[in-house]
Amino acid sequence: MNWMRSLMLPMAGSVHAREMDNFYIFLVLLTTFFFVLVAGLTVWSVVRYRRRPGVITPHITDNMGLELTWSVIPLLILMGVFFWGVRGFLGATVAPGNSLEITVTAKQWVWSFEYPDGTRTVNEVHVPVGKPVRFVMGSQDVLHSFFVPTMRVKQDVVPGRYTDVWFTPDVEGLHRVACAEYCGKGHSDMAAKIYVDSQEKYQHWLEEGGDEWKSISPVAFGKLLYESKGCSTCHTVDGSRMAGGGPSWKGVFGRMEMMSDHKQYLADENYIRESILNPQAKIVMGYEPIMPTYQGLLRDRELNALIAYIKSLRN
Amino acid sequence: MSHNQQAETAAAPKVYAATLLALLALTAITVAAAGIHFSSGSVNVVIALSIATIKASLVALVFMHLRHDKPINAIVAISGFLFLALLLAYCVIDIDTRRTIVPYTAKVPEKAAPATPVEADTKK
Amino acid sequence: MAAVAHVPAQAHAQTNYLNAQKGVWSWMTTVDHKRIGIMYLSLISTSFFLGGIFALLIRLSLLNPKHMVFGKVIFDAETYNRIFTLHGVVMVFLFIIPSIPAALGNFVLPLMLGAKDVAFPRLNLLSLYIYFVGAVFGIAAMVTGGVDTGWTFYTPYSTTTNSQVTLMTMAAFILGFSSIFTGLNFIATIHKLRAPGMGWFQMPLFCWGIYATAIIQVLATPVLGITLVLLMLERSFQIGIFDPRIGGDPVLFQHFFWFYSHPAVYIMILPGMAIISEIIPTFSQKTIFGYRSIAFSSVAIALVGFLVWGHHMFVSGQSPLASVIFSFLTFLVAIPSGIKIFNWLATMWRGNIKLDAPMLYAISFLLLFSIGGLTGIFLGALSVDIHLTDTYFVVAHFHYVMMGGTVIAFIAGLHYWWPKMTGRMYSEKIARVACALTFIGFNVTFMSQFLLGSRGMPRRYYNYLDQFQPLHAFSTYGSWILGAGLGLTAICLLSSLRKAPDAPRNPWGGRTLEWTTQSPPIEHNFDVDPVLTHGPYDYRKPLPVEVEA
Amino acid sequence: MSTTAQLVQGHHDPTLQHHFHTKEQQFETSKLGMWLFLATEILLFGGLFVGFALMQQKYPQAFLLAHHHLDRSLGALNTVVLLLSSFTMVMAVWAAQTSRKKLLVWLLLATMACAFIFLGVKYFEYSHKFHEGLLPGKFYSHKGDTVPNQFVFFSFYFMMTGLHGIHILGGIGAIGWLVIRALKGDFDANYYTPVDLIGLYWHLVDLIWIYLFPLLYLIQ
Repeated sequence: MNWMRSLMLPMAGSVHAREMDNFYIFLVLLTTFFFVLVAGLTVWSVVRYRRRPGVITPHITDNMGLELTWSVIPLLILMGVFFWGVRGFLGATVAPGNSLEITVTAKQWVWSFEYPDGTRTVNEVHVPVGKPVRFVMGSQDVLHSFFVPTMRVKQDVVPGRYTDVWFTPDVEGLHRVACAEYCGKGHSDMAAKIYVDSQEKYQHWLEEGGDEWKSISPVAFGKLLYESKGCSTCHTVDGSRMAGGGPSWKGVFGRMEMMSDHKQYLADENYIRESILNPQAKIVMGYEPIMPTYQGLLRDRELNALIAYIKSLRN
Repeated sequence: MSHNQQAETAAAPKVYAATLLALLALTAITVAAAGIHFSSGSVNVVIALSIATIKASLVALVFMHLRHDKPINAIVAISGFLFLALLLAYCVIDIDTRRTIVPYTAKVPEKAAPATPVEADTKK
Repeated sequence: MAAVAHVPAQAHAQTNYLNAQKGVWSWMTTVDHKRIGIMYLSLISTSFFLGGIFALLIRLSLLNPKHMVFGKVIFDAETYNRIFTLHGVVMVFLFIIPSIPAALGNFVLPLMLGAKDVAFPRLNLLSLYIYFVGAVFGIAAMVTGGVDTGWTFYTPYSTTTNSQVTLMTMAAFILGFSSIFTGLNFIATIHKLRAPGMGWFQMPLFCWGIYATAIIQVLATPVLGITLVLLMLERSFQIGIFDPRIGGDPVLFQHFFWFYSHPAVYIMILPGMAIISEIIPTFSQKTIFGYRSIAFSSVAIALVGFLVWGHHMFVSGQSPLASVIFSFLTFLVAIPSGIKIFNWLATMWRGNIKLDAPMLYAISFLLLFSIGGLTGIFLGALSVDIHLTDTYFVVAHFHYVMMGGTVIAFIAGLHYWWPKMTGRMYSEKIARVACALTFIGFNVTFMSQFLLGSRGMPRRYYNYLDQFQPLHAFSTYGSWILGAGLGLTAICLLSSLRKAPDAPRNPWGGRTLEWTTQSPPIEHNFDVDPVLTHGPYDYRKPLPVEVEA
Repeated sequence: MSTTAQLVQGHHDPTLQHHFHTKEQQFETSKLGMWLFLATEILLFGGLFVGFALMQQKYPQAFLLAHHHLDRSLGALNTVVLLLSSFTMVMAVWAAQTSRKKLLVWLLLATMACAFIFLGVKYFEYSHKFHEGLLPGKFYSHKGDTVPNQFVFFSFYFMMTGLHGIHILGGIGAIGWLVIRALKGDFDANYYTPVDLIGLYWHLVDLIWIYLFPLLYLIQ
């Protein structure tokens, strides 16, 4: 059945995912059987009993035994399916006590994560392989849904309360988080990456915050951050204006910007740094004050890289 | 109109008047009961709603003629209440059995939170 | 079926309900259920066309992840969100809920019961006008900027977005009353206006299906009405029930909403099943198998259908206990649908089957609805639903039920009763080609979406990962075939109106009462009030020759 | 069906519509239609009741404190007024059934009078709430609350009594129409369906108040 699995389902990243896959494949076979049964009987009847003139059909009104059979057998099968489903569901609902707990905050249209030690990330989270992880989730605005296809888990994130979801990843590498509850314009871009790392790599990441910045130029690193930190959901880099978003980064550096309080400022390094860390301080005329603060979410080298990237977009 | 109903029609005003008196008396009892403080507030709610239901049944059976009417009309009315009970019951089942997740102690990043100095590389 | 003493031969210059009175005014003030049915038919067909255009635009936009058509980006995300919302709202509230009951039901139900009209003819006309007013509100919401919440109006997005949510919920609220009055009218009609001799179990199964539908319309729609009022008030006055920022509970909205909208799924599918229960015996020339279990299963579906709404909410943050209960009940409601399918198969067995267009559509229904129903098992099973919900799998599933089920059944019924309604026979050849195109196009469009969903493509997405592109493109090509099939169906039916009336009273050899009156029927339906002597699907004797004429 | 034997052809009774066979069938059909409509009314109000119950469960303290702003004796007075009006209405139906045409008019007028008294008291209560800023949702401006979320109670208070009040207004209109027709002498033992149906509607409005009164005014 492996060909079926790889045709129909994404890679399975946990024991729970593989268990669900077995159930899923079972359901595919079960429903295929019934569909072939219904379709086969239909086609056979149509072919076998095509209209012949003058035939008077038998007057068969009912057959209690037959009708009970095709009520009770499906009922028994469905009860089996129900219990199988409940078993998997309960397993997916209650997280073990020794889980690594990561707080998730959903906001239009970024995921931010916070580790027990205070490390914060945006749209990117690293977890160690083989250890249960529990995400405790809250939303700052509307409904979102935390969907990790490779782990076969999904849970709505509801403003005003906390919900949670957990899994034990056992496949290292990149896994993706998608938002599965419609949340507005940026819904389909509200994606995060889960890196399942080996224990050593995970520890290293916790301490160093990753290595990619070492091997590439600040501008390239800034471009990477632009895509991974949620900047691209509101700012373009080609000069066009995103509806409901913020100013494009193209050509902004070194320009005099008119603010909503009718003062002008030069967009230099300090201005950009302030706009990222305290976005409500100065609002460019014609835009809404909707940007969330990145205070505490970016390391200084990341800020520097972003500024370098914005600089590179000068006209 | 059958003979039975005609005989009933003649006696109707007396039945209606008696029902009115009963309804007024029950209203007085509700108000009085609301003044008494029982050990638990829910006792008051149960009493108030039970009396209201008795009153409503009187109105439905006598004033709305359900006593003598075709059963289908009563079935229609009752199913209205039944499906309402269903909506309430399921909402209560859900809300009362939602797991309370211990809120994580860390603060959710607020919009425009007061600036806290951040180390160049957050290490703990 | 009916003991009609003498049936006069069909004359071409006869008066009928269409030509008995003339002029626009006579239509606008008519209380004739047949004319009201025809007016509903034209309004909902227009809505279907509009919703279909939105659907084609959605598919076109998803042809590739960059939304490029001829080198240009056709929609931005906000426009795309409005288009899929309007597709949903138009299809659900303006088309599919009124489609079979209000259009075909209005026309056929009294004829089948042997009645002169529905119980409350003026209320019937009123509900048509209410529908019209609701539609005007809906169109007003569309032209003043549209709505971007999805047709489900989930809070708190719907209470905070600045699109035309209030106007659109107002439209849905008004349309709800139209639906309530239609349902109320039909229940009273079925209870009190059956022809002499027609007991509950001599009633055609279409009437049972409409009856079950009407129960839901009457008992569920008011809750939607008050929910939408609460939503509007929450938006404009912040009353504090759904919006968490002021202490409300957004999941409560989902309970209120699905209390209506899940039973509404049965408002959509039950009349479809009811049509199939008419067509299969007629074209098999054989009595229906298991009349009572089909009749009771309709009512059972209607009632148990009220108990399962929480299966839309397994990952919404409702309690796990509630999810388990709802999952259990969901499997129970699957049983009556299964019973119907097997009963239809048993009806065809040893029948005398003719594959005219209505029967071809009925068989399409049987296959497509089976797929829709069987994939529902995946979604009812809790652990699998967690993975599949809010993905394209759900989109595919409900399109198989709603479109492969209800819409196909609606088209089947339209072909079946078209000669009765218009007095014209359409081209059988074109109808068959259209049916084949629709069937193929439908499967190409939506089969691919099952795969997209199970592989993890969430619904309501403007952008998607490149890996999903081939399947999306496949689905889009399918939508063009489907569009062509439906277009051809429209051409086939409408072009038949241009020729002279040629439909006999009973072109298919049906045994229910509507086939005993002329095509199209006279103003008061029957020359002589029919009196029933036996059940609705008795094919033991050949049809009297003069009726067949 | 009970009407099988009673196929009346070519009838002349102007109150019998063409698609019914008998008067009895027509009357029963109308009545069933009215009851179905009443069931939808129960569910329409019911949605508010369920919402009220759930929010009360969520904020019991706020609801308890908030309801002290309501005047219990005015609520009780209005209950009595509505019960009286129900009595005069059912007597009006009886008067129609027994062809007492003058009495019918007076009883209908008495019902209307009760309805106006009810609305008068309601107006008095409402203006008191407006004065104190006890208003629904964002208009709530009452000062000195010790428990938050009291505005939710008033949201429901105004929605429920408001919807009920709209139904009273509708009832007044309908009864007014009955008065006009009764003055023309349209109703007697042979034909009184409208009186009966509007009577049912009026009793339902009363019935809903029977629940509203303890829930809103008498919470403990």
